[in-house]
Amino acid sequence: MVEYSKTEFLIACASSHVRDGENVFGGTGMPLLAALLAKQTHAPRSNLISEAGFIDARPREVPLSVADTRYYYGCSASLGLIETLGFLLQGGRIDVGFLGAAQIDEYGNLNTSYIGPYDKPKVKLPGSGGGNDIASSAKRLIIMMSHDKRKFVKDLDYMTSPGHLEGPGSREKWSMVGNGPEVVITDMCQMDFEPETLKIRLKSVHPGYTVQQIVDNVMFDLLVPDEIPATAEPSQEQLDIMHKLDPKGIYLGKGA
Amino acid sequence: MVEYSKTEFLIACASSHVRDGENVFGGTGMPLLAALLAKQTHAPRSNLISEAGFIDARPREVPLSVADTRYYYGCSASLGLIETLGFLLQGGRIDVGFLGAAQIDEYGNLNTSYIGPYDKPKVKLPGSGGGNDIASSAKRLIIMMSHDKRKFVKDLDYMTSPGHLEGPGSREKWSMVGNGPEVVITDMCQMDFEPETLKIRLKSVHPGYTVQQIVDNVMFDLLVPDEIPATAEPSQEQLDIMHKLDPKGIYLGKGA
Amino acid sequence: MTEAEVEDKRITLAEAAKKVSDEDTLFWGGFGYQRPPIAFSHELVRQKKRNLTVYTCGSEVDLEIMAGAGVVYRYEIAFSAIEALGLSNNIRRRVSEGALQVEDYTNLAMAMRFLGGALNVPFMPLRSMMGTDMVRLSRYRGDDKLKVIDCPFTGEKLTVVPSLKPDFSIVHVQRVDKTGNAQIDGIVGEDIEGSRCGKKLIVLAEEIIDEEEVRTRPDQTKIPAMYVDHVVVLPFIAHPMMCHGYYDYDLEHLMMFHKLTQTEEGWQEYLNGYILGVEDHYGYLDLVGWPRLQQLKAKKPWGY
Amino acid sequence: MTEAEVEDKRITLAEAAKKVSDEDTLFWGGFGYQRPPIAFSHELVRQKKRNLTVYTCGSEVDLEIMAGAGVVYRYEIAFSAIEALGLSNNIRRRVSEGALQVEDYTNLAMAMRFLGGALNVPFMPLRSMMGTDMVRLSRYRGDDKLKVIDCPFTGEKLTVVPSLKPDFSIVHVQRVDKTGNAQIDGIVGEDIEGSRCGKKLIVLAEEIIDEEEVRTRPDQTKIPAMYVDHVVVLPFIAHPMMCHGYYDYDLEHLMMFHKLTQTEEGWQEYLNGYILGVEDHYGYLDLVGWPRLQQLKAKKPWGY
Repeated sequence: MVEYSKTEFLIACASSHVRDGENVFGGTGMPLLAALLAKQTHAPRSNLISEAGFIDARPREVPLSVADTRYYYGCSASLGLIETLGFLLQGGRIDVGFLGAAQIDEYGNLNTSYIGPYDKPKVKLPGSGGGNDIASSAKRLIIMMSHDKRKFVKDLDYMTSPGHLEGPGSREKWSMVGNGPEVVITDMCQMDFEPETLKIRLKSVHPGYTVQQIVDNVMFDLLVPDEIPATAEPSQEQLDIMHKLDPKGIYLGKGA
Repeated sequence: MVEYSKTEFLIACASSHVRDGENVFGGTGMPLLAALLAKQTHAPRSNLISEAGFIDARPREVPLSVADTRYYYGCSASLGLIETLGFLLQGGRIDVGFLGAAQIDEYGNLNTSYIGPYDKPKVKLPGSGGGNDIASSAKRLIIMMSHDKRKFVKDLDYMTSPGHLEGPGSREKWSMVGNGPEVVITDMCQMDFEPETLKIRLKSVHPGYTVQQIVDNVMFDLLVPDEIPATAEPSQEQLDIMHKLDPKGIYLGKGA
Repeated sequence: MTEAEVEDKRITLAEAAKKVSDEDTLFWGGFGYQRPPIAFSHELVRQKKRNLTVYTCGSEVDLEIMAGAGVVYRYEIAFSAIEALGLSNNIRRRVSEGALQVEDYTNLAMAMRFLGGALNVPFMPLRSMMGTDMVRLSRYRGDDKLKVIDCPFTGEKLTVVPSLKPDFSIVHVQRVDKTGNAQIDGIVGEDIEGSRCGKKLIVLAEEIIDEEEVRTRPDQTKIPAMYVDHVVVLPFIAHPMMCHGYYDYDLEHLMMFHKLTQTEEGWQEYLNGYILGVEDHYGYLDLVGWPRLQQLKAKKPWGY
Repeated sequence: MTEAEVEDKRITLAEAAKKVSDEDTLFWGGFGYQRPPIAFSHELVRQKKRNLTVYTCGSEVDLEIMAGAGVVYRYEIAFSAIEALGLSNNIRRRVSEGALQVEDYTNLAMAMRFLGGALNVPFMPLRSMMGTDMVRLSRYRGDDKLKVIDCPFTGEKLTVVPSLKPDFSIVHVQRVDKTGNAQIDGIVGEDIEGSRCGKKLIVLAEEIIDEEEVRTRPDQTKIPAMYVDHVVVLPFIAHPMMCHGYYDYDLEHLMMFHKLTQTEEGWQEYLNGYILGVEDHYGYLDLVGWPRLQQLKAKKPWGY
């Protein structure tokens, strides 16, 4: 049996959602490793884009910043924000975007801005960055979260990025370019969105976790289907590639 | 006495309106030669810009097109239309623009689009190109026209580019960036605009012409001040520089 | 690691022109004498396309050719003439005959319409055209030509123009790799926005370069491959106009062209001789003559 | 022919920072780890500027420094954090204390606001932010934060954001000539639009190049001299962040910075040691140490 850390598992799981030939906004951290892993395994023709301006990037080491020069050499074009977020993303040419968040609600709406009331915030989080732009306009959105009751909330403290908003018809009302969140990957499970209501639904459970644990760590009513498969585990090949991409363990950590 | 052709005279006259340090939209033809002449005489720090994207151009031969590569080598930047017409011109950074026209009215409004009725035009002229943009947003506008009764009209067949529109206050109404036409140079005279009414006024008469000839070749009531100086003649130095710039006589013609 | 199979987007000029259907709308690249896709206009004529609508600031000889041959019936443009030589005779005649309609904009307005299309927003604001007949009169777009609005923040008057998302963008560049990464030297005119605004993009290039060369100097890429649907590689695509760093304009041919177009008979002579009378672009170049083309080649460091 | 005397726009970092007055608004260049004008933020701190408003998408260490030292009281930004390391501790603290107000936009919204300012139009349309609290809540701009409008042509909903024309644009580039023609390598981020939107532009560059070199390769010029008011030339302007082709980020220093800022005491230690405790930028570089700086120098062909 293959041995893996939680982080490695999540990266392999996220990677499986990238399809060959897709244009992917990779960002940094786990999503970037997931996108790079996909390109080196099942999606060799996927096109990794950094919102800072790098197109079809092939970094030999993991970049720390979306603007990191590690994205440059071997990429096919090096441009700017109007190009990536305007012409490409808003232009409807980005297939997949990855986002994380401090809070998510049952429609997949995300908070990356403030914890506590807006008027007197307890914590100022990073804000949207390109997150709201990606959530509005990428065709598919993959959300990565740590599975924590305080993060899966009934009401967001602040809605930074649109998921499915108030449900069916709400993205259409604002003529949004993208189709909203497709999957939420946590350290316990994968969730998707029930097509009729666009509410979060359990999709697969990671090895070692139970449905009850998952439900207990969500503050809204999670849709739970009758049959729930186990999430696929990473292969040794996937683990090896990840560690070649992040030899210093910047994102993967030192352990294995 | 210096011998000169009508074209040479007009170029030298136009050149005198470019001031040192100014950002000038040169275009092609006579305005371009005027701008280049100014740079090589009294306005060495003027900055010649082509709307196609060349900044601070120093062509060694006269370009035939605003996009002619003759503008390239030795210029300081080579960009595009959003830069020149958007960031620079609309941004209020262009001091002087030159325009010609098929028709002009008493407020300096210009027609470069159609002769005859719009619905069934007799002649399709070149259109605005960047002309309307320049007339709207260059700080000062220098107009060069051949002096012909059919061109100095009471009513334009089509108003392509704004002069002073209907007079005082009309450019302000549209929040125009530029201040409109400053001078009209013809083969007979120079005209400026009377500050109160913003109507065309005779400013100086070229050697060899009379006020009567000028008035007879204008279809509106031309304001004629009591004192009208003669337009200054070109110097030999100016003529020599012109012919160095256009050795094949593309714009200057073959004669002298 | 799985090695990606690289897609080769190269097709022939004839195949590329075949992609365009009657009634289609096209962004037309190049500016003035620089990098107009003349060879593509020839092929559209040879394939007898009809009722195309072309959007551009102001190409020159190519617009004359497409108007003269009846390939286009609508132009949304800012400028038509052959700079330094004179009026665009074919367009003038076709407009008078009622065979061609021109919806008039300014250069900045057209560039903003391409920018808006590239950004996928339906309009863009600008400060030109107000107060003139360019606002008051429309050929066929009516209320959808432009509007003058009050700024929602400042109350100032502004022109808003509708963005363009044509069926095809046709752009001529210096170099491209087979996947479509394109490099442009010299001025870019309106080609950055124009290449992004079309639903499909056909890139015509003078020269093919290897993808590895592109990836060694990514900041030279002006159009990334992900925008590009088809690539056509041919020499002297812009003749008798110029291609920066590759060849100068052919003034003699240009003057001959302009003189012939002064009459319908003259134009038909040019059309039948140089466009319909040849098999393809190489037939045209043969007719112009390789010694003459050789003379036009650009000299370093001038680029013309 | 009269030979033009070429204007030398070079001034010192201290002189450049002196141009900025309390209460001024600034466009702040660079993006993420790339080309942030850190040295300029240091000098603003040393000169004890107050109540500045800074507009940017998301610089990182420099925003932390200016927030921490009380130089800025308003940010209009999209992002604050040190990527890969964690939250921006100083900004978080200053916001909680009420000493700093952040008006939140997205990266595209900020880029469009700079584009609108550069184009001298008062607003720009985009498709982000609708449906979220970014539309509903404003820190201090109120109704002038943004609006959601109906497109005058299609009726679609669009966000419009007010354009920005700050008092100064502060941009860090690789190379500049003394007249201000600036070359940028690698990604440009939002610096093209940002450098055009300010009333005055200060360019900070790693290296001076001769004007003749600029004029030999004009298509490498990203910011023409005519936009530039002042030029400052210094090495390692972005340290501990990176400058493409010149030097890599200093991860050790960055982690030390991020760790210290976790407490006010730690931040004050950094502030007093590395910024207020040195005379100028060379004093800072001396403290970091030249052997260490030498190690950070970029290696060909990687650029870092």
